[in-house]
Amino acid sequence: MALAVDLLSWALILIGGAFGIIGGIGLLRLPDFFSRIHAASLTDSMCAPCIIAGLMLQSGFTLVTVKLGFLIVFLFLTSPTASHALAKAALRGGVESGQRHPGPQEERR
Amino acid sequence: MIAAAILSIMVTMALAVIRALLGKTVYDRILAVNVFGTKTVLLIAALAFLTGRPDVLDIALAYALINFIGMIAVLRYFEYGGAEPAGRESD
Amino acid sequence: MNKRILNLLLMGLMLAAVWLLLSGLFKPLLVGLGMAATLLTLWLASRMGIIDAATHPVWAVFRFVSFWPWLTVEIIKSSIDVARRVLSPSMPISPTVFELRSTQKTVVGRVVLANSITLTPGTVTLDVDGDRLTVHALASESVEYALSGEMDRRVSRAEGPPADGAAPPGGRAGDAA
Amino acid sequence: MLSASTALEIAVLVPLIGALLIVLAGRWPNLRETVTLVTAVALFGVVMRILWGLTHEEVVEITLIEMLPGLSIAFHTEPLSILFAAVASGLWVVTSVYSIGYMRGNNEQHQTRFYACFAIALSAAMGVAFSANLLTLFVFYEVLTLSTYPLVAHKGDEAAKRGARTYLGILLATSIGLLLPAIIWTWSVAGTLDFTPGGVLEGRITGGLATVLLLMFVLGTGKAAVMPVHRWLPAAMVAPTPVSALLHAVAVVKAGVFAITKIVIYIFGLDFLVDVPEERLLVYLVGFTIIVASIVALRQNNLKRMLAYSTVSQLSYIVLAALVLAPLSEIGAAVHIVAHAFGKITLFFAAGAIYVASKKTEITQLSGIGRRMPWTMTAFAIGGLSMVGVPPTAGFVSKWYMIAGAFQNDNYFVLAVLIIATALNAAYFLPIIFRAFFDTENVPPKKEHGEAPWPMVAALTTTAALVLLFFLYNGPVVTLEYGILKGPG
Amino acid sequence: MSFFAHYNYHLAIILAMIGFYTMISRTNMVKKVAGLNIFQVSVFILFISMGVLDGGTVPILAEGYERYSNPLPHVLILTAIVVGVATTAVALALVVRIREAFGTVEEDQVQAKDDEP
Amino acid sequence: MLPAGRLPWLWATAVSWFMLAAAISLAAQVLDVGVLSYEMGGWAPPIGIEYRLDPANALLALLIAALAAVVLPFAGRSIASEVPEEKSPYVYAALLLFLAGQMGIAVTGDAFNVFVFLEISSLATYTLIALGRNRRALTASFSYLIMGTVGATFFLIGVGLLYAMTGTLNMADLAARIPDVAATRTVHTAYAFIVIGVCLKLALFPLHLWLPNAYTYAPSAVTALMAATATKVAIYVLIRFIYTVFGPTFSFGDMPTVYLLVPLAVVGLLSTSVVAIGQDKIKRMLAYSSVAQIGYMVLGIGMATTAGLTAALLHVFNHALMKGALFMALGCIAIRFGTSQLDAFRGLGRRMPFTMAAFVAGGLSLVGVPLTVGFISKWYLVLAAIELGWWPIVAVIIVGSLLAVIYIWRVVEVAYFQQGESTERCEAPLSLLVPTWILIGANFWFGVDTRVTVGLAERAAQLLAGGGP
Ligand code: NA
Ligand code: NA
Repeated sequence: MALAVDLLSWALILIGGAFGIIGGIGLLRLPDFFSRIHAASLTDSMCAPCIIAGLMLQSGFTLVTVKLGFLIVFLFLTSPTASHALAKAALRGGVESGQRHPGPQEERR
Repeated sequence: MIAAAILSIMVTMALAVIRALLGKTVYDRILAVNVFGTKTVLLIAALAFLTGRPDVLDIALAYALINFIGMIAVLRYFEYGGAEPAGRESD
Repeated sequence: MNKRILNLLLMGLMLAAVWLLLSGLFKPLLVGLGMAATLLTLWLASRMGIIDAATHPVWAVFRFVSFWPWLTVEIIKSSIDVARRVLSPSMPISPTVFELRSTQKTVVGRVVLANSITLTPGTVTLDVDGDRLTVHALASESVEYALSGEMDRRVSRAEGPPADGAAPPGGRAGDAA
Repeated sequence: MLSASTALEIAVLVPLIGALLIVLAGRWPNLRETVTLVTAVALFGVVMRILWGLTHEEVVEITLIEMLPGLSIAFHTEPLSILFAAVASGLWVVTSVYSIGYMRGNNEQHQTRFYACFAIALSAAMGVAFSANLLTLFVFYEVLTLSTYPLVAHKGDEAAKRGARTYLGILLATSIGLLLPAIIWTWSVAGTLDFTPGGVLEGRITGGLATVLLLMFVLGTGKAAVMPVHRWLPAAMVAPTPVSALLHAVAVVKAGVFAITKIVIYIFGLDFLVDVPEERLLVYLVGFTIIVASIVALRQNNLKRMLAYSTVSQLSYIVLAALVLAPLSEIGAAVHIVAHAFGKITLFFAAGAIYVASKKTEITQLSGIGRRMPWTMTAFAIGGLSMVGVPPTAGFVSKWYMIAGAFQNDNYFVLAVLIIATALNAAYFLPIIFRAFFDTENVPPKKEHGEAPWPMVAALTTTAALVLLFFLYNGPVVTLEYGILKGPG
Repeated sequence: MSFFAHYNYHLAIILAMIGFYTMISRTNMVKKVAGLNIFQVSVFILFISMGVLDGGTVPILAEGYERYSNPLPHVLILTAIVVGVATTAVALALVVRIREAFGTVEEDQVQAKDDEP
Repeated sequence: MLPAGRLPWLWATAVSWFMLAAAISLAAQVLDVGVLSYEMGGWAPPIGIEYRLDPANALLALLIAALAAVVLPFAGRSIASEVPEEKSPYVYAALLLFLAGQMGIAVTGDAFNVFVFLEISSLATYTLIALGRNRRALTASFSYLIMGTVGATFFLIGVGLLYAMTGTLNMADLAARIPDVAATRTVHTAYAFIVIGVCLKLALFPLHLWLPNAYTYAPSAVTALMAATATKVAIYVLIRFIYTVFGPTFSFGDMPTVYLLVPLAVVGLLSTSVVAIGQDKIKRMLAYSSVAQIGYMVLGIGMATTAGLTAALLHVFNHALMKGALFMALGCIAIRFGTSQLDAFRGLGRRMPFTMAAFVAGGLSLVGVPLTVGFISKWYLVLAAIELGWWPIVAVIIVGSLLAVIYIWRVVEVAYFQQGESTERCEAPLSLLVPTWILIGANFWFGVDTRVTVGLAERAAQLLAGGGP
C-alpha cells in the first residue's frame, strides 16, 4: 500500500514537472501573448496541482497535508482570476488577440 | 524524486525568465513573472520537503498570496494608465 | 434569525478554522491573536460590504461539488491537447476569439463558468459583459466545443434553481477579478 | 553727577535712544528735530564728561559682555578715543542744525529715517571710538557701515542705489575679507585682541609677516580709503550733503583713520614697527595715494567729487603720519583728524549751501558766486586754505606736526610727499576761491538767490570759525594727545 | 574559488546594481520605486544569507535539530522589510498624487510641466 | 475619521512640551550621574536594544525637544493657513512620528535601531513635505524619498557588514570589537557605506540635491523643524559612527576621512552659498544656505580634533537656532502673502516690522556677527582651523560668511529700501511672532552667554574624541 502511494506520488510529481516544463516551452514557443496565456494556464492548472498532490501523498495525513490542500485551493481560486485580469488588461491595452470567430457576435460596446 | 520536481520547477522558472526578458509586450512579461511566482510557491513547498522542515510551507502560502496581490496591483497600474501618457479613459 | 448575522458567523467560523489550521499552535496568546485577526477581518469585510444578507460564496463551494470531478477530467484532457500542440514541431494552433452566451441566473454561477473556462487550458475568458462572455481559444477546435454549451449546462445544473442571489437581467455580472 | 564709567556706558546708548525717540516722533517734524538736537547736545555733554575724567586721571575700562574667555565687548578711554569721540559728537551738533535747514530747504523724503540712521551711525561711531579691543571695534565698525547705507541711498533713485551698493560692497568686502582675517590672525598670534599701550605683537611675529598683517589692517579698514579701496568714497557722493559731511568729517572716514592709528599704536606698537624695515612699503603705498588722489581731484569739475578725492588724499595724510612712527607724527595724525574734520565739514556745508541756494554743482558754474553768498564762500575759502595748510587755519597745525615727525625720523620721502601734496592742494582750491570772488557770473541762476537758509549758514560759519580757532587754541588737544605716547604700564 | 566562497555577496551586489541602475536610468517613477525595492531587497538577502550556518537549519525550534542558522539577521530584516514596505507604500501614494497633479508619472514630463506656470 | 481643527494641534503641542520636560530631566540626570542606560524589554545587549544617554546625545535630545516645543505652538496658525483643514490632523500625527524618530536616534545605543528610527522619521518627513501647497511638493518629496532611502539602505549595508564582522549591533560593543578586525576589507567597506549613507541623509554636497526642493515646498512649520533638527540628527549619527563606533584611530588613521570630508565640505559651503545668492525664492535661498552650513559642521568633524568637533557640535546647536528662526520668519510672511518670492518682500520692513526684524536678526546670526550664536560657532571653527595651521580653511570660512552677507543683504535691501504696492501694516499674528522671537532671543542669549553651550559641546567633544561612548 505504501509502495502504491509512493508510486502514485512519484508519478504525480513527474507528470506535474513535465507539464511545468511543457508550459515553460509553450511560454517561449507560442507566437503571441494570448496564446502564451494558455501555456501559463498549463503550468497553473496541471503542473501545480499535480506536484502538490504528489507532495501531499508523501506527507501522510498531517497538518502539512492540510496546508498543501490550502495551497491547491488557493492557487485554483487565484490563477484563473489572475489570468483573466491579465487577459482583460492586455485586451484593453491593445494587444492583438488573433482572428475573430464568425459566431454569434455583436459589436461590443 | 523531490529533487526531480525541484529541477523541473527550476527549468520552468528559467524558461519563464527568458520570456520575461524577451517580452515583447509588457503583458508578456507580467505573464512570465506570474508563472515564475507560482513556480516559486511550488519550489518553496518542494524545498520544505527536501530539507525536512515543513514549517516553511507557511512561507509558500504567504508567497502565493503576495504573488497574487502583486500581480493584480501591477495589472491595475497598467490598466489605469501607468504606461500610457495621461488622459486615457478608465472605467 | 437575521441572515446577515448568520453569514457573519459562518464567515467568522471559517476564518477561525483557517487560522487554527495554518498556525497549528494552540497557545492562548496565539489563539487570542487569531481571534483578534478574525474579528478585524470580519469588521473590515462587513465595512467593505462583502458580507450581506443576500448571498454567501461559501454555499457555492458545496453546491458545485458535483461539478468538480467533471472539470478535473476536462482540465486533464485539454492539458494534454495543449501540450501536444505546444510540443508538435508544426505547432498547430489557430488562436480565435469568440463570444458565448451563458445561461446562469446567478452572479456566482457566471463567475464559476468564466473561471472554469479560464482554468481549462486552451481557453481563457477575456471579458464578461452581462450574459455574454468573450473567450480566447488556442485552437479553433475548442470553439465548436465551447459553443456546444456542455460546460454551460453543467454549471447551470449545479447552480440549481434561482435562489435569492439572482443576477439582475442584462446587468453586469461583475468582473472575475 | 554722572560717573565716568556710567558716561562711558551711556555714550553708545544715548544716540540709540535718540534714534528710537526720533522714530516715535516721526510724525511731528518739529519734535523730531528737537529730539535730534537735544540728543546731539546730550551726547556731546557725555563725551565732555568722559574727557574731563580722562584729564583728571580717571582711567576707565568696562567690559559689557564676555562671550568667551578673552573675547568680549568692552570699552575704555584713552586720548585718541576721546579726540575722535569729541570731534564726532561735537560736529554732530553742528551737522544737525545744518541738516534741518538742508532737508527742509530741499523738501527731502524719508526725513525720519534720515535722522534715525544718523543717530545710529553716531552710536556706532562712539562704539568705535571707545572700543577697548579689536572685536568691539570691528562690531561697531560694521554697524557704522550698515547704518550709513540708507543715508547714502537716501534719494532712492537708480544712481543713488548704485552708489550705495558700491559703498556697502567695498566696505563690507574689505572689512570681512581683510580686517576680520587680520583680527583672527592677531588673536592666533597674540592670544588677545585688547588695545594695549606698547602693542601686543612685539616678539610674536616676524617683520615681514607683521607688514603683511599691517597691510591687511590698512586695506581692510576700507573707511580710511587708502588706494585701491578708495572707490566707495566718490561713489557715495550721491548722498545728500549732510550725509557727505557725516561721511567725510563727522564719523565714517574718521572711524577708518582712527582705527588704523589706534591699531598701529596699541596693537603693533611704535617701538616694534620702527624696527620693521618692510613697513616702509606701506608708507610708499599711502604716499602714492596722497599724490594720485590729489591729481584726480585736480581734474574734477563736480565740486562734491573734487571734495571726495580731496578727502581720499587727506585721509592718507593721517595714515601716512601714523605710519611714519615718530612720536610727533602720531600727534600730527591725531590732530589732523580734528583739523581735517573741521575743514572738510566746512567745505561740504558750503557746497550744500550753494546747491540749496542756486542748484549749482559744477566748479565752472561758480564764477562770481561769492558776491551772492559772501558768508558761504568766505567759509569755503577758510576750509580750502585749511586743506592746503596755510596759517591761520587748523590744517597748518597738523601739517606742522607731521613734517616735524618726518624730520624726527629723517623720512625724506614723506617730506617730499607732503610738499608735493600741498602744492597740488593749492592748485585745486585756490582757483575756486578766485573764481568765486573775482570772476563775473557766467551762468545766470534759474532764480535770483542770496544765501542759503539761515541754519545752514549758521552751521558753516561755526565750523569755519572752529577752523580758525583751532589754529589759535590747539594746546589742550596736543597736550592730551601726548598721552598716547605713554609707554606700557 | 573565492568568488563562489562568497557567492551570496556577489549575488547581492549584482542585485543591488540592477536596482540602482533602474533607479537612475528610468524616468518613470513607478520603475524608480521598483528599482529602489530591488536595491533594498539585495541588502535584505545579503543580511539573511550572512546568518546562514553550514549545516544549520531554519531557525525554528524543532525536534531533532541541534544546529540552527542565526535568527538575529532574520529578525532585523523583518523589521527592515516592514520599513521598506512602508517606504514603498508612501512612494506609491506619492506617485498617485503626482499623477493626479501632473497627469503623468514620467519625471521628464513632470519637469516640463513644472516649467510651465 | 479624525477630528480636524485645533484639538490635534493642542495635543501635539502638549506632547512636545512633555517631551521637553522629559529631555530636561534626562539631561539633568546625565549631568548628575553620568551615562544613563536602559534595556528595552529587559533584554541585555547585544540581543536586546540599549538606550543610552551621555552628554553628546543629551544635548541633541534637548535640542530636538526644545525646538519642537517652540515650533509646534508656531505650527498652529501656520499649518492652518498652508494645509487644508481636513488634512491638518495628519500633519500633527506625522510631526509627532517625526519627533519620535529623531528622539529615537538620539537616545538609542543600537546601530540597527538607528536605521529604524532614521527611516521612521524620514517616512514622516516625506509625508510632511508632500503636504505642502504647491504640487511640486510632491515631486520634491518623491526625490527626497528616493535619495533618503538609498542613504538609509547604504547605512544598513554598513551596519550589516559590521554585524557580520563583530556579531553585535550595540554601539558600545561595536566600538570595543572593531579594533580587532579593523584591518579587514569588510570593515573598510562598512565604514564607506555608513559614511556615504549618512552623508546622503545629512545632504552633504554633492549629495544635497534633494534638500533645496524639500525645504522649499514643505509647509513652513515643517521646514522650520526639519531645518532645525533633521540634518542635525544625521550629523550626530555621523559623529557617533566616526568617533565612537569606529573611533578616531580607525576613521582618521586607517581611512582617508579627512580627504573625503574636508574638500567636500569646503566646495559645498562655497558653491551652495554662491547658488543661494542667485535664488529668488527666499525659502530656497535659505535651503541652499543650510547645505552650506552643513558644510561648516562637516568641516569641523573632518578636522579630527577635539576643537573641530567642539565647533561642529556648537554649530549643530547654533544653526538649529538660527535656521529655525529664519524659516519661522518666512512662515510669518507666508501666512500673509502665501509665498517667499523676493518680490513679495518689497516694503515689508514697514509692513511687517517685527517679522522682518526677526529675519534680519536671524540673518546676522547666519552671517556670524558677534553677539549672535553664529559668531560663536564660527569663531570656534576658525580657532580649530588655526590650531591645525589650515589657513586656507580660515579663508574659506570667512569667504563663506561674506557670501552669507550678500544673500541676506539682498533680502534686507528689498524689504527696507524698495517700495511695495501697499504700505498697510500686515504684521503676522502673535501666535507666530512669539515663537519666532523666542528663537531669535535664543540666538542672542546663547551668543552672549556661552557657558552652557560651549561647556556641553566641549564635554561632549572630549568624550567622543576620547573614543568611549
Ligand atoms: Na497565478
Ligand atoms: Na485556460
